[in-house]
Amino acid sequence: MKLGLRSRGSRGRKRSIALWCGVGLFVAVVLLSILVPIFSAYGPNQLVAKPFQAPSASHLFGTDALGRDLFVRVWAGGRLDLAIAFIVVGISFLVGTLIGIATGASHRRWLDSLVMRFIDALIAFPFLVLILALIVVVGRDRSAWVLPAGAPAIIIAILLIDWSIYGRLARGETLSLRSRDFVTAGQMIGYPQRRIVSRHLLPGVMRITAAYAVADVILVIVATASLSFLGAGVQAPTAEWGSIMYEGRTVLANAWWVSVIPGVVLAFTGLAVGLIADALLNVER
Amino acid sequence: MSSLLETRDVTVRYRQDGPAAVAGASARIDAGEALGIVGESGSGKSTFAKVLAGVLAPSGGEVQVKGRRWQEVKRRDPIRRTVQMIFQDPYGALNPWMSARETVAEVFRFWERQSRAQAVEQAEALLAEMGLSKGAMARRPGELSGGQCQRVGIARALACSPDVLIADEPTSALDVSVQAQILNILVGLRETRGLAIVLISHDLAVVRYVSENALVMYAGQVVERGPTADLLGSPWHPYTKILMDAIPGGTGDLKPVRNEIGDGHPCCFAARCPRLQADCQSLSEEAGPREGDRVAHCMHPLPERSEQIEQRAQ
Amino acid sequence: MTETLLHIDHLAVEIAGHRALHDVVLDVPFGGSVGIVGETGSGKSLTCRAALGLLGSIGGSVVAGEATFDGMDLLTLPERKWREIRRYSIGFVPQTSLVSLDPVMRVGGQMAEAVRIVDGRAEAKERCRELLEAVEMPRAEQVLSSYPHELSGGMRQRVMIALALVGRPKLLVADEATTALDVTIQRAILELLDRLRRELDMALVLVTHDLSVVEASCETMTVMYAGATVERGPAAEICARPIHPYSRALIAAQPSMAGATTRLAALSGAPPELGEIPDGCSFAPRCPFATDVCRGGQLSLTPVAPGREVSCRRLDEVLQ
Amino acid sequence: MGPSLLLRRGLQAIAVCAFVVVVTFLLVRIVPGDPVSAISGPQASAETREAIRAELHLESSLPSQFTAYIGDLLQGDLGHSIVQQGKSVTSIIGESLPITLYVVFGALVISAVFGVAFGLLAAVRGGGIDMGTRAAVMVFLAVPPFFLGLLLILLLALEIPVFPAGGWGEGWPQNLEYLVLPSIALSATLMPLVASVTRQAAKDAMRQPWAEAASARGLPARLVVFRHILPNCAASVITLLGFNASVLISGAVVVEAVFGLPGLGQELVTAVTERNYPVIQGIALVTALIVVAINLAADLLSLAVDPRIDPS
Repeated sequence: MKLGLRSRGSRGRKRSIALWCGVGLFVAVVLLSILVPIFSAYGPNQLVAKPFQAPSASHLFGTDALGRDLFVRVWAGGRLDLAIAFIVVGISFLVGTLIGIATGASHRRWLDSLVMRFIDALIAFPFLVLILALIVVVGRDRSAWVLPAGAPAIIIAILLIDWSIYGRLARGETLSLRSRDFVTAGQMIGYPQRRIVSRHLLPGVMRITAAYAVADVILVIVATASLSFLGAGVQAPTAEWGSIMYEGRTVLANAWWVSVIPGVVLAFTGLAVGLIADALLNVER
Repeated sequence: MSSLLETRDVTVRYRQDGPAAVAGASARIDAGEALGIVGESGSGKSTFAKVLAGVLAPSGGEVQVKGRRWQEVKRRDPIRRTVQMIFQDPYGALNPWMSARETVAEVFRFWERQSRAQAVEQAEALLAEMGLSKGAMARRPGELSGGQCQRVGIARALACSPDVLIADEPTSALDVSVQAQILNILVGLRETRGLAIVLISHDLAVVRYVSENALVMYAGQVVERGPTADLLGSPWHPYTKILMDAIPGGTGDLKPVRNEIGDGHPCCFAARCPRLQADCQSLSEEAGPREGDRVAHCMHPLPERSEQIEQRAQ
Repeated sequence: MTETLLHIDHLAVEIAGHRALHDVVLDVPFGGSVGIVGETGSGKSLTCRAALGLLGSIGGSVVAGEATFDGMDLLTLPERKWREIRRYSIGFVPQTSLVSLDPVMRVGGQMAEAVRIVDGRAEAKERCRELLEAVEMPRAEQVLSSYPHELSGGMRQRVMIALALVGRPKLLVADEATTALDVTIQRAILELLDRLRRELDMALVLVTHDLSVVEASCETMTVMYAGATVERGPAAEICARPIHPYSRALIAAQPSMAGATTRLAALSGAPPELGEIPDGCSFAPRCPFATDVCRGGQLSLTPVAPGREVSCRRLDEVLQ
Repeated sequence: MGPSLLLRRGLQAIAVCAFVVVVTFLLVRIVPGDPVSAISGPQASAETREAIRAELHLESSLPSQFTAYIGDLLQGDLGHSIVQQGKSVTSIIGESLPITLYVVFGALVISAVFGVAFGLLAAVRGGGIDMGTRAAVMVFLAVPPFFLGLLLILLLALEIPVFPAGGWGEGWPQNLEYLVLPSIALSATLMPLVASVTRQAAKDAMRQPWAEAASARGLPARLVVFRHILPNCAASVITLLGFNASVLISGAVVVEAVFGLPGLGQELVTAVTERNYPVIQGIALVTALIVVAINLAADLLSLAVDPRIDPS
């Protein structure tokens, strides 16, 4: 029996309010990250005032140990963090979804279990440990394209692990969709495997992996920041949320804002992304 | 004369050394024929339907469609179009991300190589024939009622212009009034298109309404077969009789019992049969009464014609 | 009226502001058996919920009408009293019986838990065994130490019936108790319910979409459509000679074992969904007899014969 | 009958272990160009380069390198540190591992207890508590453990000095004090996940017909929640905890850096800055094996709490 049309509607409305709050917040973070470094009077590495000034009208987020403006540094850091996150998430999403759906839909069981055990092995490594090890291998001083020193190593290292989560998700969803009658119906009509995968399985699988991709943005940012915090990430003096927090660590008692403000910005970004992902996952469920 | 769809001694095991879901079932469907397959849950009727439909390869036995073995038919072979299926769960049978119109049009685009506009036009005509409104055609399964989804499923099958439609419990998830609509569509399709129909159902009355021939399955075996009217008019196999007596309003003079028999009894119904006797041990493949198309696999068939059915028929 | 155990009169229920039930009429005599018949969305399950005070959890509330149980006004009961009623007075076998046992707790644990609340700690085990015997459960001991998924559908149904009997209720409500079962098991369960009703002197309400079940096992019946009672009376009479156009359509839509030479008389359209129930007669949009008189205004059940009532504006035309 | 589920899980775990060994082995050898200069850096002395070469058996072919690596592994020999006068990796790990495990265990207990409590409360009470829990879950998921660590130091060590800001090694029970804040900081990654999974599982359970049937039988709400809803959430929570073992160990690396705990994480970070490859390799291997073991344990445990999974 179908119950509660209105209640379904009001839940839907609440969900879309949450969705738009998330989208608004996220767009704000992205815009600030893009615009602030372009339009501000000074660069993120420029010494502009006395060290350790508390947040004020002239320096919204205060200044750090070297007298650099933290407002500019935080948003410049955001630009780098978001760029890394978008690159990693984009590639992981594509590669992982494709591999997952291909192994899940494949009739070769050995291929499926080989790929799955490999993914299990990758996931078994505490990701930070593996990334740290990989960074040593890749070489953390490398810079490439517009990316500053350290960033390429982070991207490659996180990518090597991150795709596997999408792969696992996509495979699981493929397996569950595959057993549904509409796939059987497609087989009976005579659709080739390729068409069944692309037209009938992919939309459903993408819904799951795309929702995870949104949430993954924040996970990648946190991982990037953690690496920088450990000193294995982006190299000084490049601004990055983790590295800024790391720099403020020793002066916590006197200049709390150096560490706390980037952390709060990070938390807000996470909230935005969480709201979006939550709303996406709950659609039509 | 070659039949449209034919199976011989089909056996299906889901696991290599597991129990047989279907054990040595044979069936034959001729053009324009309607065959009902009756049984309770676990009787193997749905599995058997999948074998007939060519989506499940049997572990043993032979399935032929128009004289060709199903196992040899490739995915894109046009002979696939011959056999189509409609399913029990009207929602699960449709791609949840495609509208009714797209679902049906996709078939035309694929098989007839039609342009999008042409395919949509044909799909709409077919859906309208199934009684779907214009508004409903644009909706996705989640926004349609169960009956509407089932109509879309039928339209999708018809888009292949099949010769046989296999309907696996097509109405058991639907209300009585909607069930009547769907059953009428199926009966109508036989008349207008000469479609053969295989109807799988646990509901004897539904099978009686749609099909002139019927199989009764128990534990993966066909225990009785014959023209539906004769078979239900005077069942030979005790299991068929029990099924009929269990229908509300029936007298229930024959009831399943619990016989302590060992494994490997040749009769699949021995454990519950009220007429079990010692010589049932010698039940062979060919045992049981026969009369034209009618066969029951039983050593002690019921000879009496059920009077009660006669009365209700009036 | 002392012989009436459960009396529901013109009950109306709203769910989240939408009219879900209106004009539900139901009388269950002591020890009697009543069938409620209707299709999906007709409000039969909702009527059960109302009788058990379970509307709150789905956001529903009674907005009009009256309901009494054994002379007690049900509509003003506090939650604590409701719990007592559910425990001792009305046994409920839910629609989803096959999945209505906690999957991670043994059957014995679940039964003992219910028994202890009613009878106290002592000899709970003994009482459980007794109850399983009452529902003709084979190998009771083994069932008690099983998990629900290890039991067959028919066995789970018997356990649910046993659980409903724990408080020695005066009324047993079985909501689609046999729908998911095979015919042979359905038959056995129906016979069991009938025997229990007679032996325990308990009234039975059988909710189902299957007319033939009611015809075979109930004394009286109520036909529901879109949240309202449209016809009620002795079960055999209604099945043999339905009056309301919907009852007629329902019976005509059922394929018969005798085999029909003509097409089934299929109603066009589908029942209205919650929130889209039209004013006036809910059946009017699908009714072959409907005229403008039927759309709008208040409808009520009209007696047409002793013990038989029909809710229809065009009774005269329909009766011809 | 196929192999039993237990056996299959065991075999899978062994397969994963084998992959892990191969991956750690290949880690250093997939470097483009000369692995020795990649590890040691261009300015390293000839002795260092020679030490690395010998340590990794680089002079022989890849297959024989692998057999040598496996042979060492089977004898419990993880190689020797390139710095620290060639101290054995086994002993480095042996000293630091317990500290990491204490923190991880503390975080596990905190997350499980509070996460389940909050999740259950949110599901059962609903309304404002539910909204609050969900918002808190989202925010906390975005708070990296090192940031929470910093906040905890700021608030509970500097502003209100309840706990030490960091340190280790005065013996028990003083060490306990040093573990409190790191454990809390680390639990911040897991607790929101536990809370949200519990909440979801409890909500699903409450929607199940059996939960309503229990109420319809007149069972008190408290009994339904604790005897039925809670046990039904157990399997989901255990699966989640197993699944996140690697997240927890990753978090521990960072938290140790914040609080200056001499655990595996610290050793790893030091090794990374020194490009001390044998140590990195050893730690990667050991932590991965721990994760596999925890996963296996979680699998077996969920078999025990959910009778529906047939172990055969």
